[in-house]
Amino acid sequence: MSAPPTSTSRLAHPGGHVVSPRVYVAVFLALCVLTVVTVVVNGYDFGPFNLIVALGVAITKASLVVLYFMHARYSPKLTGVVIASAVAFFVILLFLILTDYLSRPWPLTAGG
Amino acid sequence: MSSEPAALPTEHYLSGGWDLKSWLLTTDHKRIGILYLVSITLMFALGSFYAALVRWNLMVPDGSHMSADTYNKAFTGHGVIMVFFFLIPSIPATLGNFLIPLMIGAKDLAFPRINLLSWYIYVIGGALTLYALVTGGLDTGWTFYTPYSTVFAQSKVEIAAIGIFVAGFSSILTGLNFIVTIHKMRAPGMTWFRMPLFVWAHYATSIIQVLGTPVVAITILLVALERIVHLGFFDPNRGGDPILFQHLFWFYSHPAVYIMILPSMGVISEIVTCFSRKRIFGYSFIAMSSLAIAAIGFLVWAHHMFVTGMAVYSAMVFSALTYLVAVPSAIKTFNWTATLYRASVQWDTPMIYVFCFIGLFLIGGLTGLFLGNLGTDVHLTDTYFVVAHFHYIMVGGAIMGYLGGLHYWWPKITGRKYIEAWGKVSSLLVFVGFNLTFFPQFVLGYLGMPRRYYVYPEEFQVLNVLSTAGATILGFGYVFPFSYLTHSVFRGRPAGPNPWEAKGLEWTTTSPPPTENFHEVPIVTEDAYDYASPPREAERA
Amino acid sequence: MPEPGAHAGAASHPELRHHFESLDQQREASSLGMWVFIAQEVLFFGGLFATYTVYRSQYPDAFSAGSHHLNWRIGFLNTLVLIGSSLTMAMAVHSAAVGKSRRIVGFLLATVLLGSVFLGVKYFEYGEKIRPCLGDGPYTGCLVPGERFDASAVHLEGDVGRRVQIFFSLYFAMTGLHALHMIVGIPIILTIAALAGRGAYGPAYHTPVEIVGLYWHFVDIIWIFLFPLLYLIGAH
Amino acid sequence: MTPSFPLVPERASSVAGEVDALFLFILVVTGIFAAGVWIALLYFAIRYRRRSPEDRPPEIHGSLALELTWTIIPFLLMSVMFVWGAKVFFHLNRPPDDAMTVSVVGKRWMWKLQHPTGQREINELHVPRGRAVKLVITSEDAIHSFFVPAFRIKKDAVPGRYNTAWFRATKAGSYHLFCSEYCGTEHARMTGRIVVMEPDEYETWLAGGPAPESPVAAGEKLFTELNCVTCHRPDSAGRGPVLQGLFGRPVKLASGETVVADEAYVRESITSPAAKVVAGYQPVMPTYQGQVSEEQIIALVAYIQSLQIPSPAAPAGASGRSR
Repeated sequence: MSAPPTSTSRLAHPGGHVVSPRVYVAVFLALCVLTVVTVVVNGYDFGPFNLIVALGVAITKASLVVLYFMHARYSPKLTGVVIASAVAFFVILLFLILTDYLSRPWPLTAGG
Repeated sequence: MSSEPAALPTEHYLSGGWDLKSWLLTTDHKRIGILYLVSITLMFALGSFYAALVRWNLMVPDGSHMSADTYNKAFTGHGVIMVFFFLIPSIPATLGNFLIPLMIGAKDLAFPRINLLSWYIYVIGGALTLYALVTGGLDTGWTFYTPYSTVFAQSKVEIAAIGIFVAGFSSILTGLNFIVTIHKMRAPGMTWFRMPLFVWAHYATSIIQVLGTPVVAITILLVALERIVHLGFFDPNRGGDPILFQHLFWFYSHPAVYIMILPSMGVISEIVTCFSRKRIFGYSFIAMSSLAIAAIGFLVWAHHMFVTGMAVYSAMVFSALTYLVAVPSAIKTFNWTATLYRASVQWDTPMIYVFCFIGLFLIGGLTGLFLGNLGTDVHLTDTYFVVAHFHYIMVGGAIMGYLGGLHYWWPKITGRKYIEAWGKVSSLLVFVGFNLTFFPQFVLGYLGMPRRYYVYPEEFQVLNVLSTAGATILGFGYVFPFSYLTHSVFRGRPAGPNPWEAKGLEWTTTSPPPTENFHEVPIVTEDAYDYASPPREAERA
Repeated sequence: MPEPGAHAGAASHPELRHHFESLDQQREASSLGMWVFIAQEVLFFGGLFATYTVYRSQYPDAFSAGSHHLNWRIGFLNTLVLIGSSLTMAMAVHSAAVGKSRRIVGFLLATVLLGSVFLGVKYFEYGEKIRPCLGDGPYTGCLVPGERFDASAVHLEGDVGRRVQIFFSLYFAMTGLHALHMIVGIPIILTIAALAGRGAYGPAYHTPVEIVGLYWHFVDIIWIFLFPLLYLIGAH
Repeated sequence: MTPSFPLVPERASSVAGEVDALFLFILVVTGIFAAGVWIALLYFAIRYRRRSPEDRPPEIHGSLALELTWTIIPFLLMSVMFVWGAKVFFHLNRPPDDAMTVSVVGKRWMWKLQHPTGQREINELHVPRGRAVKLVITSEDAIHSFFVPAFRIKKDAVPGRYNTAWFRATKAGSYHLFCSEYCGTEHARMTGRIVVMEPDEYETWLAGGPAPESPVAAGEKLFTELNCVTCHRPDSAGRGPVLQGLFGRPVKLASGETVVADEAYVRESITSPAAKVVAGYQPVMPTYQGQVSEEQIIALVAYIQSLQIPSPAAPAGASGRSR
């Protein structure tokens, strides 16, 4: 865990890591390409994998934004812990709800 | 105690003035703690008023004391106010706010202005909800179950829902502030495993507040949207599933129970060591069990839904996980008890509340095993057994801890002592009244009396009358502390910095503490609860 | 502006608040605070995403039909616009870190401009769906859930048609909350741009620029998920 | 005056004993634990009370062995509780095959019940002792919950869904029926009673009322009125699938999945035919959502269930006398 703040001495830039603008532009271009990919891929039918492919591309894009635009790659470990716990608790929410819906003996029915 | 201090210190956080501006624009965590204390006390009074209505009506089986509608609005008002506006902010926003910076040797919370903002948000949320309760009432129960709340309820659901949505952000921001403060503001030498267990408990609580509250916020917002602009999320007529609402609601609202009880457990850990004058038994187990409760607490929510027709296998997963969360709570209870072994136990008011807490929380926790159990829950769920169970946790646990903590740190907060004898009498009243109120409800529930009934079969009357009698005693038990604590603010004798000869940084500064908490930045060199070494002379002064 | 009771030492920066020991501590605290806030946002949108997942798993046909009624080209365009605004935001933070005040302002204003373009497009997208629902009817093509919802507009009848309402409810709730986050963000960015114009930020201290940057990127990420989940269900 | 009240609810179903045994087990185990902690707490608090202000108790940091003991023992005991509970829960959720089916519809604020032979009752249900009764529960409006304390059963009535519960009454008498899920103003008055009768008395009771129309017969009438038969012909020449012998069998869908044709499936096929189209057929059936009431759907389902023996010649109502 982090040391008490007063004993922290930062060797890097005082205001945090400085990333070259070239990296930003490269990430931007990658994001644009991936957006095109997600649209193009949608033109093909992979059956149940459609969603997985779409989400895979979206997760890749989100990771690029988090790591580079949001500097997570250059941030203290604690930042990673915060991101990981947020994602983990969302996965818990989703997964445990789905244990109900996917193991129900019958589908939801509309009626009234 | 040793020598009697003659007067309060000349300069402290309250000496700057009492004018309105000094309160409404303050960013001092201690003053904000007081603001919360006043607000939640008002809310508690209102919630108790609704409880009194409920108990009054249930004295007779035929509902002749009030109409069904009035009763439904009374129990809903009681639930909404007590859960969202009293229990959830109770310890964190008052004692936590006041003490966390003091305990870790910081000058303030990391974001003082956000701290003030969260109080204002709380007030706005509270005002909206009160407006709904006063101008038309709310009759959905605090759980807002769909489709009743979205389609059928004719009461002020929208405004109340928005009020609770708003108040949620107060809780989120408080949790956020605590997390950052505990990570980044600790004094030199205050390592993680030197932190008081009160701070650990609040760290765990904050995690739940930050990660759980937003889910209930969005869920309540969806209910409001469904009513106001007719979007459909849980409407069976459009293929929506009302059970999904329950999943989303309990994802937060079960962990919310731990938001209420964890801080109380932190308080107990502090008091039990001080009045045993002994290091706590199994420090790291208590600290880690707080985190375990916070984490596992998120995995158990559907034990509120075993009879909804959810999938059997899913129910089994949730039941198993529910049993898992009982383990860390058990660990804590055993460790507190073991701390008393060969201790030097002082029977002061805060310690009596600790005995109450352990005894009652034990009943609350153990009856949870009946409800987490798939076989017995079917019969017991939605009956008075559940009502008794969660009141043992929330009143017997959370409020006992809150009262204990309030008495323990009262000399620190106000600089003055209350009258000890009064404290003892009222703690006894609370204990007796509480048990008389809620123990009969276990029997009622087992016999099959459902919750939220304003009329009931006659054979349940005896137990209901007993319960109402207990509630009356409990009510008096609550009025007492209010009066003698208020009295002590004006007439109490000065307490001195450390009246209990306790350990912990908050006791090394003056009572009341100065605005910047410490005149010099403290440097921590010892573990928490190092009661083996006698207090330094300076601290006894 | 230091808070009351501040007793800043001689060496301290004017932006150092009284309860912090150093600018670094203050910056780390702010940054951690923003990340924790983002964690909270993840779960806030998480409730909606969970709702979405449950219903999509139950009603794939209704979701596909609803999605076909959204214009993916507009969504695609808006995605690029928003990614662009993230780039300009990242550049604004970079400019602050290397001490180019004027460029901070420029990049922040560019971010606001792109954000406004996004919202403008959204406005027309919403209008297209809401307009048929106004007035006295017959509400042909109305895609706002409720009594006026026109299931025939999505070429479906009966239950599947009515279930499309759940898709559109989620569409409005998710994109609406996303847009609301942008609407909240824009004035904050403008305020910071104004402060940057007065030279408030430099290499030593530019925490507010970083913080608002984190927020803006997060809003971008939400859209990165919303685009395929809402606009691209089933081959077009 | 010595007021008397029971401490244990009446036990009137076959599962009540099972539930109570489990309840007692948990009660004893938790009771022992609670008593242990209370006694230790009080004993320590009195035995080690502070005798002088200068008291300095010895340092005790903790004990790993103790921590492990009081982690593992509760864990094992709770595992037993969980497994036992899961077993009872399974039992509660598995109606026996020979059960008679009673349909239950919750409506604010009443219970509408119907016997397999067609008798309708409101807020009252007569059942024979010793016979398993399966309840198919749904709601017309908000969520309700069907709760019979003496039987130890409870199940929510959720709009748009069928939930099932079952019981086998063991003692003649009259027992409370409660709605235990809050459903609005008169929630507390949404109560009734279950009357358990000796089997022969039940037969008499059944015979007593005006000759009712059984759900199967009502369903058959509807089936004709709604012209279902034009597509769902007993021979395979119709536009829709053959229904004879369908119920309870797996059905292959156009999507490639296979589902069992149970109540929920048949119901869904009536209210939203396009959702699960049988392989080899076109989605041409219109929805009957809104055209048929909840009770009519139940009747239609009962009728389709009665079409068990596929015999193209016999008129379909012939096997409908099952009870």
